[in-house]
Amino acid sequence: MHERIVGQSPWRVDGIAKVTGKAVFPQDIYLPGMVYGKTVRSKYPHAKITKLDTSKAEALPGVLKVFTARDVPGHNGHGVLHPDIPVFADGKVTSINDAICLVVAETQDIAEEAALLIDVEYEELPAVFDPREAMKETAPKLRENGNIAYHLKIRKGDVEKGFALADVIVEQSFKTSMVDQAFLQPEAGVATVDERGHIVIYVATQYPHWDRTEIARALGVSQNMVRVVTTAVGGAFGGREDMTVQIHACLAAMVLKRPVKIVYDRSESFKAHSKRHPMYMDYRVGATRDGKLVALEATIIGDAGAYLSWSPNILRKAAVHATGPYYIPNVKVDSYAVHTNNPFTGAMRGFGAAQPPMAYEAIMDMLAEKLNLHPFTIRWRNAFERGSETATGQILDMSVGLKETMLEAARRFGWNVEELK
Amino acid sequence: MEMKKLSLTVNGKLIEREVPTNIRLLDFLRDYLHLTGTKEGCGEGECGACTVLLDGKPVNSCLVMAHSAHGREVITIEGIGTPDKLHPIQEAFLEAGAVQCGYCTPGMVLAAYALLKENPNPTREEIKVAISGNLCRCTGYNKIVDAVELAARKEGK
Amino acid sequence: MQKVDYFRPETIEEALELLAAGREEYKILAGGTDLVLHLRERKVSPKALVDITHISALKGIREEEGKIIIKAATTFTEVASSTIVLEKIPALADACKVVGSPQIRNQGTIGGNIVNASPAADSVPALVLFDGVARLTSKRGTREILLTELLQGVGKTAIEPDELLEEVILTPYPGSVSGFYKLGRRNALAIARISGAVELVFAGSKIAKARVALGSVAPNPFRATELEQFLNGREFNEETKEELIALAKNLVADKLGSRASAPYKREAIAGVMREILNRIEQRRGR
Amino acid sequence: MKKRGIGMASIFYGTGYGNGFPDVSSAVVEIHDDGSATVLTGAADCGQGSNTVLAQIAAEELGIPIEKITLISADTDCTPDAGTTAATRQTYTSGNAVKLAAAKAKKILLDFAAGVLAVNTIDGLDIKDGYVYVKTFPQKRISVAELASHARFKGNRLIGEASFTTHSTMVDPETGQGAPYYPYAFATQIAEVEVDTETGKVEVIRIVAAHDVGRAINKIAVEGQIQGGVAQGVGWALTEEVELKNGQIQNPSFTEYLIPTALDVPEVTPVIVETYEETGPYGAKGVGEPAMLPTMPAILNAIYNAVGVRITELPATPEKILKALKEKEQKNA
Repeated sequence: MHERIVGQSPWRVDGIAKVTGKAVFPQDIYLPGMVYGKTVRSKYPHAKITKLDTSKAEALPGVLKVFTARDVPGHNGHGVLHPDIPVFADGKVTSINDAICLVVAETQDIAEEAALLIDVEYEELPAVFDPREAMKETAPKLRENGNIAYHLKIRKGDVEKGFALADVIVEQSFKTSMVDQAFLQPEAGVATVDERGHIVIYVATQYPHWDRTEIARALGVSQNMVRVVTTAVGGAFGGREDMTVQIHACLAAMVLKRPVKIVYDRSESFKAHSKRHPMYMDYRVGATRDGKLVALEATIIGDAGAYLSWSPNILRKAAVHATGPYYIPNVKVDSYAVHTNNPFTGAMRGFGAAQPPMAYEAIMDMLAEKLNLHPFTIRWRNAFERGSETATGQILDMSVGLKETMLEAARRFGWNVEELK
Repeated sequence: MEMKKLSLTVNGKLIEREVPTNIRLLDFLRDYLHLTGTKEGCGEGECGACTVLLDGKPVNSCLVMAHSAHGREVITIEGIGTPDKLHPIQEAFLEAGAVQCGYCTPGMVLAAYALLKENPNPTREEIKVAISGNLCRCTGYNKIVDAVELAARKEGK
Repeated sequence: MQKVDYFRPETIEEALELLAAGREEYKILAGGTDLVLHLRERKVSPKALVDITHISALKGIREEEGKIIIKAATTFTEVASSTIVLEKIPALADACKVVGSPQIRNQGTIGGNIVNASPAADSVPALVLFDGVARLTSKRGTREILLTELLQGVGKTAIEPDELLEEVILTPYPGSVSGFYKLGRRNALAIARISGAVELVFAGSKIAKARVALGSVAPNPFRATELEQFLNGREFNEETKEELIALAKNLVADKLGSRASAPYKREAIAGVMREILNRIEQRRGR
Repeated sequence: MKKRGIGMASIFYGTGYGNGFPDVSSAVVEIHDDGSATVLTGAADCGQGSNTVLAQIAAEELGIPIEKITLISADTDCTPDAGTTAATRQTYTSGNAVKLAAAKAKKILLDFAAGVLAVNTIDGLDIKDGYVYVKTFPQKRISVAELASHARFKGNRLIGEASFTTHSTMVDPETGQGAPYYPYAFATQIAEVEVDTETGKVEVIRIVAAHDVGRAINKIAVEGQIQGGVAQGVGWALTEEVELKNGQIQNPSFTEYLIPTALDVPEVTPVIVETYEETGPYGAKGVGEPAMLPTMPAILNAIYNAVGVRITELPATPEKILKALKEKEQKNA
């Protein structure tokens, strides 16, 4: 290559700041007159709020205001696809982590003290925690049109004819766990009103421009009045796509005309951001004696939790990637995103394409064992190449380096790839 | 609020302040001295982002009461090197690609600094033990270990 | 953080004065690796903290007439690197080396590990192994009590609010070889799922004397006297090892009964015992 | 007893938002009259390194050193929308946008240079090491700084703006047919593990991770992404799980939610496979998400290879492994 800097490894442009501790994360910002916000969250996964009394907290010296749903001037909700996550719960909670209110006080200690004085009473509602249960007619309905938020079908060829051609068939169920992005820097933001009267927030986010849209919508102001400045971001992995502190801090700063800082502790961080979808995956795959895949049937059910976030896109991605990087002529996949009263799930590194490998890569090994083939061999014989057609009928007209990755990895383990092909 | 006089050395400078009795060393460094290179990642001594050297030894400043550091010597990341004059460990972190989001980096650098002071020629395994109290979610640690090895070589020269 | 006052005595006498005055309302602060966290979480709400880390008389390790005396505010790092400990009671060094992380080991103290009375306290099985005795001091006087009696359940001890744990006194068998191993869910920053410590005195190929202690299988670490009795006088060979492991499995099963962790721990103890015996074998060869 | 096993896993990963959704990044590049330049992009650098990679792309396109580039990112008052830092899309989508914007700014400079150097078309011109020169007659050259300053005083503004859209086609909801993502990335990882049959504990001994990234814009950064992804895969496979009870998280802390420490992540050998994606900036695709995908299944396959039990519910805890071993023993007996 004739390039000079592309392909090299110069020091990170933000590197010197980061190794010397100078890089600014939102929690590192201290503004004159700054006050502190503390969120109070639900105690129940599904309940009516029958009483919300903030008077004791507001009476505590040093408390400036307690913000609740009544204080949201614009749309009381946010979300990457559909704004169904309440800024503050309005009479009802759908998940245990729903924000009830935000206490703003002169110091973090006072805000925390006051948060303990918020008096909330609930009337519990029936809840459902397993997406397979939630799909049943008898399950408590979390949405008017049922709990199934999304269903995608993939239909290619004829799976029954495909299985009839198979010499071996493997059938197996799998379940992935709910996991957390666990980035090192807990959520934090500092909002202030600048000299122009514009609302400015310094925050670690994955998408400042969408945050601006959602902040403006919730605050009922025009987008040019909102400025989102991305500080150094302490890891994200999908966990900073849905917003956390942004609207709360901006609302408080707009009303109080003071800089407002919100910093989550680790426990609140776990509660506030999305999780990876646990998926139930039932697979059936057939292959011929020479290791060629002929049919795949899969049902994938993802737990969307209480709010939509990216669930349709994630279960779509799961379906599209359900076959693995292998050519299979006959495919039938049903993929569902289902609401429950669990914490909401959303983006995390891999975004729905991360769960199916647990199933399809186990099955490749299971088929190989039955056929007395090496794991490399069965993969090699079915691997996508340039020009291959995927289960959705897409022709891979781009660079397809799958086989090279197989060869390179296998060689480093000392496998005799020429024999194994 | 109960206040007490706290006197300690931070990055070689004697500091004397009246501060509340209920704050942690981490809070003192960040909120009072604005030495914000010391990060809070978990507040329970599990992640090491708040690592500082207390009398030369790495500790989690989120688990040390500020007044416990009275009369002692504290070194934070700001005391290791500056953008104009990087410490060889800091240079090595940049050269080896040991930095991604950077939130664990100050703690990692301090853990490495303490290790190399005691053991200028550590094995990879010894490096891993020395940074085992510092969680990193971005790098998978491999390049951090590379960086500490590189720093040992640089300093050894 | 909630409000709390703070005292920093520099002598044991000053500390005892404070404890006598504060009674239940004052709490001793040593390494702080648990207490500072509990304060933040409002699990405890003392009026004041009595920080004992500035009392130099509470630090250090010494050997006296075959006994090893460890002062309460000695850190895990100091214990793990002490020549006396490494040579005479390596099981304790093994244990202190795997506490939490380097940072926690630099902060946390032996005394703190005892008084927290956690079932999973890393150093306690090794302290119990060597017949650890705690020396408690108050303005009322001084008393000595076996650790196995001092520990009275999860988070419970026989220490009075005005008492200060001054030191722990260990009595290893002369010429013994010992080892400790902890099984955690990960290789650092791990809470012991199950742990054990064994001390053996060899007479030729035979085991002359044995002590065994286990952690994380009961409310507090304890001495497994059944296993000790079995080992006394046996040949130190594969057969003995396998029989010991089988007995240990039964013991763990008995202790845990129908607890959720029982099916796992009663099997996993095998790997733990095997690792300890391997360590002893390696040390014996030296 | 400790038993070793090896497991392999391959994956593909469709990068970008996909499904016909507007997957757009925009960027602005301005060349200053001393030959330095400013790049404006909405892309947030979450630690993966987009600020560095995008600066490298601008530097390459403009033929100036990276030190002469100031990259301003992710400030809504002054940077154009570049979409989410997600979907393994910033190197590809924003990389293309920056490259196009830089090319536009550069074209204005070259158009001006064509006049100054008296050449009849800019096709024969290029920029290297801070000089505009005639490719076939390199003695004929002029410094970018001199040229830019000249151009500025003649009223030229060396500003380029561009948007790039990653193409994809919606799938049919009834049949799933369509071309939902572009481009796809590919990877294979092989893991070696050691399983203690008495404690059920799994040590990951080593992992080789080969990734088709199209082209590595920044080699060390790509390796870092791969190694970091593997570490997250190790955690997912073995220890990580958000435990729920009636919708409540039981372990919201780093004490109980166990991510791998330096002593839990093995030595990871990253292997960069370069296939030069024609539609990517300098041939680049992405690597962020694919990096973690093969790790978990490779480890599970390695566990099976070591001890003959298949874990079908994550994570593969020592408890589950011992239980499966017991069941296997009873079945065989």
